[in-house]
Amino acid sequence: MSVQQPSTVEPLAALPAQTGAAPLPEWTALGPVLALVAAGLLLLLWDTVFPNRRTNTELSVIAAVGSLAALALSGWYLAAGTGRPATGGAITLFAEAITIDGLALFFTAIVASVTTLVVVASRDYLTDHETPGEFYSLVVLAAAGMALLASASSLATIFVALEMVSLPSYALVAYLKENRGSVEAGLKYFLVGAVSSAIFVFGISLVYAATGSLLLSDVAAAFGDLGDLAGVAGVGVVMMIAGFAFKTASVPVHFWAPEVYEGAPAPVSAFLSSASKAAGFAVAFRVFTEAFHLGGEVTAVGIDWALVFAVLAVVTMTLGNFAAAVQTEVKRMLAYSSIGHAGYALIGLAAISAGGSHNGAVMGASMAHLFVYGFMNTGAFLFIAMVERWGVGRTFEDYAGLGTVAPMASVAMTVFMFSLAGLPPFGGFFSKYFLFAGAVFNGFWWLAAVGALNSVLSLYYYSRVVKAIWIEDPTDALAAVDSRPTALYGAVIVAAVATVVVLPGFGPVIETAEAAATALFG
Amino acid sequence: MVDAFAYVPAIVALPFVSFLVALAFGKYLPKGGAFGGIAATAGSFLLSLWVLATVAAGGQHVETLYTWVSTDGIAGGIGPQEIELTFGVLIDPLSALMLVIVTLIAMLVHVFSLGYMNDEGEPDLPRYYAGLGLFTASMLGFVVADNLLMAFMFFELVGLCSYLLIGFHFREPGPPSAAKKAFLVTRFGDYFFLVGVVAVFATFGTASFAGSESFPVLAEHALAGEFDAWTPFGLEAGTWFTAVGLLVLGGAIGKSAQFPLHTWLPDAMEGPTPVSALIHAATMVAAGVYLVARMYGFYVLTPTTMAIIAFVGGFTALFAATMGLVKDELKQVLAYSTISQYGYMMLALGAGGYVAAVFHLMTHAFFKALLFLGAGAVIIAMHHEENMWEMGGLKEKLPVTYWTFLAGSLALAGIFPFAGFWSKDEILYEALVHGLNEPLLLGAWAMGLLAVPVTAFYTFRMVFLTFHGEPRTDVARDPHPVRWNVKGPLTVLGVLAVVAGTVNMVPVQKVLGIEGIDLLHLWLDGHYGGFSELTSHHYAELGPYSSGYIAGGEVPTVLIGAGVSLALALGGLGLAWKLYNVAEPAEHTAALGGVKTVLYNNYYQDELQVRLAGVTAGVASAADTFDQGVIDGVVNGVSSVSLVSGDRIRRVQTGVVTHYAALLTLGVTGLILVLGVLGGWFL
Amino acid sequence: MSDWIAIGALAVVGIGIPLGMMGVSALLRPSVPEQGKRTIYESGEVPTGSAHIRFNIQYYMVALLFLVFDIETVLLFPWVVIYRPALNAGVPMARLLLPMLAFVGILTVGLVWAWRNGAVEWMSSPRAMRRKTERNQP
Amino acid sequence: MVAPEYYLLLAAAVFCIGLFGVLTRREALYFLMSVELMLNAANINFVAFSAYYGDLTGQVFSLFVIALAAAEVAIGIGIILVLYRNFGVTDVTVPRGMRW
Repeated sequence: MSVQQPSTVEPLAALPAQTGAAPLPEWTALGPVLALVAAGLLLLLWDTVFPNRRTNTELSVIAAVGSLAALALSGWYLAAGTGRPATGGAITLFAEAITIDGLALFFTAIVASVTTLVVVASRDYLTDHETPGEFYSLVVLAAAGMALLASASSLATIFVALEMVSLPSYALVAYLKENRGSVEAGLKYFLVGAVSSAIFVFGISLVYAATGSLLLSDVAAAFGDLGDLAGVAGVGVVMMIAGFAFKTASVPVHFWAPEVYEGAPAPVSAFLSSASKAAGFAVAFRVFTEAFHLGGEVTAVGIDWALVFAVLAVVTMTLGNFAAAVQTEVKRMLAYSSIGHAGYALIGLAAISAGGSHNGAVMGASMAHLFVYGFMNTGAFLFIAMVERWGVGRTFEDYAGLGTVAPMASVAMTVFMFSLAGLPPFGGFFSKYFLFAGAVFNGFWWLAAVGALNSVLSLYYYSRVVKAIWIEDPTDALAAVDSRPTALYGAVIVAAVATVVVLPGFGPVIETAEAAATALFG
Repeated sequence: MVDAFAYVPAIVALPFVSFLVALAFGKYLPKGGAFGGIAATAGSFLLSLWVLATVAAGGQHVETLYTWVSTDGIAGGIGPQEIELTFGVLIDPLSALMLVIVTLIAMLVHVFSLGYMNDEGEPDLPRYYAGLGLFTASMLGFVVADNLLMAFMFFELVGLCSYLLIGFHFREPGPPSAAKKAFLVTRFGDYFFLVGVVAVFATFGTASFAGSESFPVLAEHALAGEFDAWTPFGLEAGTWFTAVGLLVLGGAIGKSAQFPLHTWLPDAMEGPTPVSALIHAATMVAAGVYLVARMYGFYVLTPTTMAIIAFVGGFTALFAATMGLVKDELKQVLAYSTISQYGYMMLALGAGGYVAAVFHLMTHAFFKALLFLGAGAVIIAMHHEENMWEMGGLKEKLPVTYWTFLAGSLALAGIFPFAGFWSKDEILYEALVHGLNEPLLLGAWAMGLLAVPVTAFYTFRMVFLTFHGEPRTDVARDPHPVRWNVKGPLTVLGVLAVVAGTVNMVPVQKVLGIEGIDLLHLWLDGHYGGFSELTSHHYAELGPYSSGYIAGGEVPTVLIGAGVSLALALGGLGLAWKLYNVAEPAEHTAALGGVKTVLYNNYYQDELQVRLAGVTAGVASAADTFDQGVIDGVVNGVSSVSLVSGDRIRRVQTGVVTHYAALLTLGVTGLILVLGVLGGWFL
Repeated sequence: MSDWIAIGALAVVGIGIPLGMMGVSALLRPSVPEQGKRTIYESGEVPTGSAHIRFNIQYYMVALLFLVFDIETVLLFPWVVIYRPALNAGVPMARLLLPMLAFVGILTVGLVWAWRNGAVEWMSSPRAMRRKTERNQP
Repeated sequence: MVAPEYYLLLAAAVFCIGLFGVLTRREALYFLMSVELMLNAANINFVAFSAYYGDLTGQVFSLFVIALAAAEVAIGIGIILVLYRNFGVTDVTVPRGMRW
């Protein structure tokens, strides 16, 4: 609840229009979030006015326009340097409950791009569905929650934003009400999510009990000297890790992920495994650097949290990759691979050493990896959405020979698989390369080595898909491939192009990410 | 004047365009896109010749074409200093020579493929020619790379293409698994390479091969104390450079099929024979050796790495040669000989014989391409029968193939004056003169020398079984004729296999004292054009070795070395002649063991032969067992352990949501307990 | 610790009284077990069927809409608390009202949407319809 | 004034009771109720330490938590409803079509 403080604010030099005549008012820094919220409400209004429309093209367009607006705004702000130290530092709103800086804008951009792909693809996935209006508004509002999560800098806003993401996600996963898989997934997601958000909020309450504030900056100040309450704060931090682990599908709260990604409608799986995961990492990055002294000289409550994350990262990536290697269904394989990638991204929190010179580089590389992952993983799940729509089947065998009937999409899928595995010509290679390199420079050889070994293993199961698509002989089931869903195709191709275009465009991405992450440690 | 170097990117781009064309329009083109590939590689070949001529006229070239990541100005950027990741080209004598070799072989393989693939009515030709184009383009990109990262990326592309081409006949059971094995085994090495690339960046902040800011030069300065290189854990610069060198060597060992990562290569024979020729002679396998030669200035700084390279090379040369003895299939014999010959090149590099290694790389490219294409011709003639025991007597039926194959075999066996003799002799000479002061190197030399008769033996066993004697099957009595597109490439390569040795007749020069006939030495020494830090005498100055001579001087050493290796080669040849150059070689061998009432001398000979055969067969089969059992066992074991443990891990996922809640609670509780104890929260 | 003695005493008394009453009555009363005493009290009617019946989903929808207003009230509460002091401190009225109006506005959008999509239309359940038609047929 | 440790203990006790319920109950509604207990354990902390520090944020936040808990239950019951329609039970351990 934030009544705005009568502002005694610094000059607004940090906003983009500084180059123009009049600077934008400060609240416009929230523009991307507001664009998503406005799109969500507009979707509801549209559905109110035309509740019985059978077509969902208009809804899809509204949602896409909203998310593209959010993407454009965040891109513009990023380009203009909003919230960077060079332009006056981070912009704080609502009594510091919200901070707009490079990190927030970067992750907002990831979320907005994934949302765009997902809503466009959903037009064909949900065609002839009865009530598509709620689907789109839930997706866009959840995206708004994710963008808010990336900018939240008070534990209160973090929890509210987290629930803003979770609650629509539960409904989205169980969206196919007649489909037992979808319902089962929704139930599991909801139950595990409810338990972990209860654990998370209890953790917040313990941190609050120890520090007396919910603002990250105050928490950081209080963590310097906790006295007897160090234990309380420590337990609280661990419980908060559980909450982040739930959002990012990391050990020990990853159990929901395989079932949910498998059972949910494929666009929702794409949305959750890319955008939701990225938002979870955004908030974890911010909380641990700003409040819990990760990478600082002070070790909060006597624990080197980086080491904790290192252990979690190793366990997460190993578990995800090993389990993915033995799956028979492509979607479930991708679900486990998503856990594996959460492990890679965790390196951004793990390979941090106190006062390390490359802390910003590692975390920035992790952010860049999440960026690339946003495209390649969303694309892969959308390909599966297309296959689901054709009704081809779910296992590797069912995918045999898809390359003969849908060559364009199969090329795109090949790009996604090789990029996910980290083969050189694609975006996934660079992000992984920078990530491992950063870890090495910060002295975490073993972490990079485990990551590299896992990548070797991952190549095995990703190449199974490629092999099935291109090399194996087509089966009769492919007769079902009768249509060319335009929007879905478009989204898959755009994602593939983005995965490849990241190759020459990787410079700006990694630079932005590293600058944003370095500012956190500054 | 038009600058040849401006067209260097076109050398790489032309095969790539042919790849795209074959991929997109191959279906509509005559011959499945073959002519496009031939035209593209011919164009590349001509351009390469022009580049070679320009270098010969005193040119050299290094240029950054594209910078895709620059950490300029970012606080806390990766690495000790600012890093730029770039694509560029480096043209010096080495890469110019390699360009010509690769494009020539690629062109000939394209032509040959007309006979091997098109005339035989193989399906999916566009895919085949697209693969060949991409393969060639990747290798050329690798050759001209001016930095290690770019080299790594094209190295990986080469691996990917080999996967696609080895698995070309994917509908049969063998090729896909062979392709997978090739890909996985080489990638295993590549991961070391990748870590090595990162380490090079970390240490020097650059990965360029050439220039005063290149990493070999910086390493040289670092060892001299003039440059402060970053090292982990405060290691000594020399120790750390050794580690980095070994990491990168991992990639080279994988690609060049050196022990213990050689297992993929024999399996890779499952690919179409022209592809085997391309892989073995000019592209994939050569990539490893070329990589070591390319960054030789770095390797010569670390004696340990050099010794390891030499020893691995010598061991591989002998080990693979013994295994070649017992193979029944034509291409299998050639596969093991390839491993063995690349072992020689590694031996040369490790022994400080930079020129010798490049020399052998060149001659081997010619004669091994010749042998593979010859084998391809035989296979066409034999209606895709590869077992040598089913052949015999093809000499009269396939004269062109026979004579060219014979030239290649003589070169492979190292018989004077064929190309292989000169290069192999120079390798052994370098290893010997440097090894006289280095016991380890001397051991490597001894293994290399022992491999000489073995090589000659299996080579001529192959020749005799295939071409001599009486035809053993109906097919061999009436082979399928081959056309110009097979004979043409064979003839070109046959001539090269005979004469290529003349570019570097060092022994002649040393013995007779004629100056200026060691063209390759002068070439690689920057005599015509090139970079001063990439010349052979610069490497020799940096290198850890000094020369020693036997029998009182250089000339006797040259003569003795050449004489011994020639004698050994002839010995091996002679043994093969005795055993297999008869009408019915199999029966002859079988009879030896059973006949008791023969003359004493004969008895003695036969006994020796049988015993020798028994011993070598034992060694060979033991090596084979090791190969199949241990190496493959480890690879298979690791993958099955992974899969089994993956299966265990997924069993945790019971599908019951309350179990998840319980596990989640356990996990968080465990974390709290462990961290609480560590952090002293509960005190 | 004196606070705790009082709390403890309260707890003892609070638990003791009902336990004591139950104990005393158990000691005093005669024990005559009888079937009629065990049945569910249904105002003298003989109970039929199970107590577990399915309710119409409409109840759930209404309850859910109630929840919207429930949340609204809870979240408006802090705003109400701060309204007067902020007004006295000279914050302009518009600035105080705007966040609240935006909040209520968003809720209204949701409510209108739910309304329009038929959440509050009291449709008869299929079962009730069937029963009705069965009853109407002779 | 009651010492703050006791609030922590009380909250921890309530939290553990809720957790126990989560781990042992198979009925979906009990599961939900147990989660509510866990959430309210956090609320106890917020309110208690809000008073302890004289800082209103905690109390306000506890209202937020209550509201969010209500919203969560609304979604949860909706999911349980479709669970019942598809599986005919409200036992959370029954749906196990996807595993491994």
